[in-house]
Amino acid sequence: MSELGQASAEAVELLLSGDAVLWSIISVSFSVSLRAIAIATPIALFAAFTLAYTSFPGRRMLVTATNTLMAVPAVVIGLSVYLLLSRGGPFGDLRLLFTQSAMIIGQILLCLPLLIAMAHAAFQSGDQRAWETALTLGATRWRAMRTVMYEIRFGLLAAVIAAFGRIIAEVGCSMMVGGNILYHTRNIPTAIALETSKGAFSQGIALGMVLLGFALLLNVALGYAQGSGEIDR
Amino acid sequence: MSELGQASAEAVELLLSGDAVLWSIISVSFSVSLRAIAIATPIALFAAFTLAYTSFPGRRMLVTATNTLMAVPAVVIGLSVYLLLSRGGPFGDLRLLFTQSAMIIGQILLCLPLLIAMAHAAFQSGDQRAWETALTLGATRWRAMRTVMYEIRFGLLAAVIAAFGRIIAEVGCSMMVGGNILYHTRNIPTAIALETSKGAFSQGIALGMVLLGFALLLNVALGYAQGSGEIDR
Amino acid sequence: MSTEASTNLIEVRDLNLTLAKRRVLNIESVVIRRGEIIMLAGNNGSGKTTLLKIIAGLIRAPEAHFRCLGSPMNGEQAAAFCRGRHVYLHQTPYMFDGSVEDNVAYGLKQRGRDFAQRRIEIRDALAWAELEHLVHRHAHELSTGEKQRVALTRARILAPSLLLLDEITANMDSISRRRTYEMVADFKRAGSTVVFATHDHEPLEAIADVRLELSKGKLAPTDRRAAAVIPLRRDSSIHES
Amino acid sequence: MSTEASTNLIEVRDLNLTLAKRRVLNIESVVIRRGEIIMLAGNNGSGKTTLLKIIAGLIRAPEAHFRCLGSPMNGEQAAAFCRGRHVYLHQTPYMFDGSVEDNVAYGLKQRGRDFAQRRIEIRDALAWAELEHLVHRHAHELSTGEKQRVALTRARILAPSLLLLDEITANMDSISRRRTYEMVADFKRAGSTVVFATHDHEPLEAIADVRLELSKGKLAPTDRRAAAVIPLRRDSSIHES
Amino acid sequence: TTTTTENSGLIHYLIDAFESHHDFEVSVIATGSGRALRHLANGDVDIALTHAPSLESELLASGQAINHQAVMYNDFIVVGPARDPARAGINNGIVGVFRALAASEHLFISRADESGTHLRESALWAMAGQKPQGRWYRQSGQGMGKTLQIADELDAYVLVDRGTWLAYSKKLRLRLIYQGGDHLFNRYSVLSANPALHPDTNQLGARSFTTWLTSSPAKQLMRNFAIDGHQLFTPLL
Ligand SMILES: Nc1ncnc2c1ncn2[C@@H]1O[C@H](COP(=O)(O)OP(=O)(O)OP(=O)(O)O)[C@@H](O)[C@H]1O
Ligand SMILES: Nc1ncnc2c1ncn2[C@@H]1O[C@H](COP(=O)(O)OP(=O)(O)OP(=O)(O)O)[C@@H](O)[C@H]1O
Ligand SMILES: [Mg+2]
Ligand SMILES: [Mg+2]
Repeated sequence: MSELGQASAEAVELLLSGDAVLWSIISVSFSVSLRAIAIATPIALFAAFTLAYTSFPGRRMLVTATNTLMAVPAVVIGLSVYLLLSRGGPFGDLRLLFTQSAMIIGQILLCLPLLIAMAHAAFQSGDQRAWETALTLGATRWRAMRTVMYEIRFGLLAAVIAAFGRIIAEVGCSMMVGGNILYHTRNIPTAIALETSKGAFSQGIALGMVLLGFALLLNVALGYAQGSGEIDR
Repeated sequence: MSELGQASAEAVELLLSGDAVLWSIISVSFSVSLRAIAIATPIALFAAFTLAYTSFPGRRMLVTATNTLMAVPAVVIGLSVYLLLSRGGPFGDLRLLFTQSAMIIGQILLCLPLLIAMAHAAFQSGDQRAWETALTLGATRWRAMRTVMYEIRFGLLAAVIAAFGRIIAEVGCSMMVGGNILYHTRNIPTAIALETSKGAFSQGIALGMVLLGFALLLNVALGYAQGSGEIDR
Repeated sequence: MSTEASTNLIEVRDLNLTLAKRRVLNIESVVIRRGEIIMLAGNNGSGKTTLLKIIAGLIRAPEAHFRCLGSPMNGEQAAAFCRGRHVYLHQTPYMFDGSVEDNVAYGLKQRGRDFAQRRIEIRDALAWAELEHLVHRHAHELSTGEKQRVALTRARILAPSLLLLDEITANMDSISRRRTYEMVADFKRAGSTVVFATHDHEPLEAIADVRLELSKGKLAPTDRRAAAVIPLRRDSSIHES
Repeated sequence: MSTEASTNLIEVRDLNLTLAKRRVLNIESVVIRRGEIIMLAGNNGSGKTTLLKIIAGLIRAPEAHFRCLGSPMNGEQAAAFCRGRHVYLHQTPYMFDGSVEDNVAYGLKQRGRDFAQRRIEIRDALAWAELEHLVHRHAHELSTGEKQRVALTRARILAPSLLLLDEITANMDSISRRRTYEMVADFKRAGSTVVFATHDHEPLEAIADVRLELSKGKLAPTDRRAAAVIPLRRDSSIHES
Repeated sequence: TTTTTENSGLIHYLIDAFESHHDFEVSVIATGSGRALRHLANGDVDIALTHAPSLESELLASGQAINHQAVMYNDFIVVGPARDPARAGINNGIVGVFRALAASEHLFISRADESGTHLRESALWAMAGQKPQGRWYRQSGQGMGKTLQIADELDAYVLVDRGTWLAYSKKLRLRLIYQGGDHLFNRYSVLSANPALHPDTNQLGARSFTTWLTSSPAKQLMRNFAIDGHQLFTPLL
């Protein structure tokens, strides 16, 4: 355990000294995952809204499918993306394999089911009168959708935070399609996996703490934005 | 891709022929994750309820902490549990490392933040009058809590399904503390990781599909239990 | 869409609605004429709310036949036409998460009013409703009656051609009720139309032109009196938002 | 806890309540006597709901002094004592996700009534409220007035010693209103106590013993008339659930 | 490349030297030999450094890889509990060791991941005329380091390459049980992607890296690379 303390101290020292390797790993992590979540969120919100507010044949089946897809292992998504992007695959000519773009694609696929399912739950628990009130006051369906989203923003934000947590911490898919290449596609989780495979557990945990530290910063910022989150209606 | 079709066909054949290895892997997966979720859920529900329905100093900090902890990589949790359970660690004498118990502990820790955060969001979006009505009609606080949970069960179920999806598909922690030992601690995700490391990608995806198939069964069953999930209040 | 000055705002024929396998409405024909005050009476569960929501375009009646401002429409078209044009007030109003001012501003924003103009209109409307002291309050903190009054202000400010009021005086105190009835009369004077569902018959009967009586989803024969009490001023502006 | 036959069910002194930094209640003293019908009047936002919820133990008033059935208590203790003993009916009632029967059964279950007994009591109560036809309906599908009547039945069946009614007739039709006022009178006959917040003064004034008037969180001097209209039958059973 | 060369640090040590003399940038993807060769066959990488002779020859035979060059070697060893409860260490020759292990039914951890090490282990069991199965034969399905740790926790025997052993031995209680002999020889080779199948691979880079790896300066670097004074890899001529 003292070894762990030492590794953490070293990690903090490296952080502060602006160590290029460490900072590149961190920036790959956050730049990839933030871009993935930025692309996935609007898609998921729209899909979840459609599932909750419209009625069409197969709607219920889609909900079940979304719930099921949450159980796809990251590495299977990684494999699938790999097979699609690999030179022999249908999108091999794009030369995306082992790039950040590939990681982003993988992470989008990874977080979509979670985002859709949780956003759907949030829409469902919302008050139908919000939708009706918006429409009757002259909002277009598009505006009314945004109004409803604003009303249930706590639930939606929780979904986005959960999805972000899933992809920022994910290793199987990033490893598979990113390749863990230093300065290019090595992010914190794949770096941790590497340290761990070397038996350098303390370094692994120290990296984990660095990740947590930055996630905390992000959450504190979001927390300020979202208000107290206590029930006081 | 035809290779993938062949691997899937083989997987189905093995399933149907009652292949001992495949069935042991599947049963390890589901028995470990179902037990983990069964233990984690009541704890998380109680914690989420407390966060939503009581006011105490530090409450808001705890919410932020929970949100942050969703970003802990599985392998870091795996490492921490490993260090606790290994011979040199504080709980080494229990000899739990590389057993299913260790996997269960790891998976509980892994899904708790997600469960708490999503359940908290569900409680927040619930109607405060449910709580008041239950109390004024003579329910104890304990019963009133269960009533409120019943009222928001869609949201809670979505949380449980998401958490289950996270741990049934998770590889980093199970690999670390379970050891991927055939017939003992090899579950579907670690088996997929193994196939992948061999370069047997198709077999990996086929196993992923087996996992999905069983997850689908579970979700269809839950879907019947939960009703349509359409807004019709 | 034809906006010719038809005297009928909306006509519905063969209005049969089934919800959760139960026949909720079974109305042969109902007509809302421009400039009338219509009182919608009926016991609990007789279908008042459902009928108002159909006229507001919030519930679809796929099998009914509509005629909006003279144009024939099916259920789908009528819902799209009515939505946002006919303003419906919920029996238990929903307040958007924001201040009272935000709530009152909502509809004006949808109509593209600019900030300065909105501000003035909102202050005036809140002053009328004697809610000025609540302008910066969070709408979720209001008492039930206050919510109802804010919801009325939020709808009234839009000056819709058809206002659908669902027992909105239920939780109001006596002063606010009186003011609400005055507003209804004002609306009529301005050429607008109001349908008012209520259980308090007396005050409304004094100003209503028509009384519709629902009973178990069926409409009793209409009692159409001469629109006498308040003179109809057709010259005043008709807001066709 | 002393349950001596104090004539005062509950007394509150120095009731100052601040919500969201706004002084909502500022009451020197309020007393609820056993067996009385108390009418709680006051304009929108005057604090009726808040006062009722405090007496129901649903909102804590930490700085006030309570005396429940004669025993002095602080805000925390009083809330715990009142909760579940004094039954509060929301102004806009909440229906549990289930049938009308499930909803009415809820309180009885908490009191440990067995299934067969519950069934009979529920049928009787629903028959009284003329809601028998709704017994298997899902409570979320009900109309607003129907919900209010189910909520009243759900509370009434518990025969609480103190019933706190928050404008519950607001959305009821005239028959249901009349029946509700009859029930209040019945309750008094059975020795129970009712506090009734309302904006419909006339019907209640005929049977109320006391009229409390709230204005901006302050209580006007109490108008306590001789409890004359309905004779108080002290011998009848007093339900002290 | 295989994980062993990255985990020990050798590959970066070599690449730094290579990049300082050449105009190429080398990106490293560390993974098992099986997967590394699979990437190569798919044309997703230009060059692979692996230690799985049988897989390598398969790939060469089917034309999915070209330009095979042996680079260096180290050796496998058997490690196990210090008490040596199976009395394996007293045997002469690896065949005797494996027979003793099977006879004692003391816990043995196999990587069972079709890695170079696992393929060698299987070959050794076959030579010993054994078909290992039963509760004593546990399959970890993981990398070398992880498997060593499992063996350590469970007091089990395991076949391990010397490089990993040197990197981990300080933290472990396991002891060296047996070493030496031709059957424990562990060869690392480079292969390049076949430009006929994947014309857009970087053939020039692959060729110059291969040439450099087998050059004498690179060999000197390999000889110099050591952990705690133990040389990990020996270059092949
Ligand atoms: N949670 C809260 N936060 C802040 N202010 C509140 C809160 N709840 C109520 N208030 C304010 O307290 C005052 C009294 O509210 P209350 O609901 O008790 O009024 P009421 O007499 O029941 O009115 P009504 O007749 O409209 O039901 C109102 O001005 C209301 O806006
Ligand atoms: N979504 C629904 N599903 C099933 N039945 C419904 C639904 N909505 C309303 N109903 C039923 O339709 C009938 C008419 O309801 P509606 O709300 O229109 O009545 P109302 O006249 O407005 O009554 P109130 O005076 O109580 O407001 C009621 O019996 C109600 O239970
Ligand atoms: Mg209604
Ligand atoms: Mg009130």
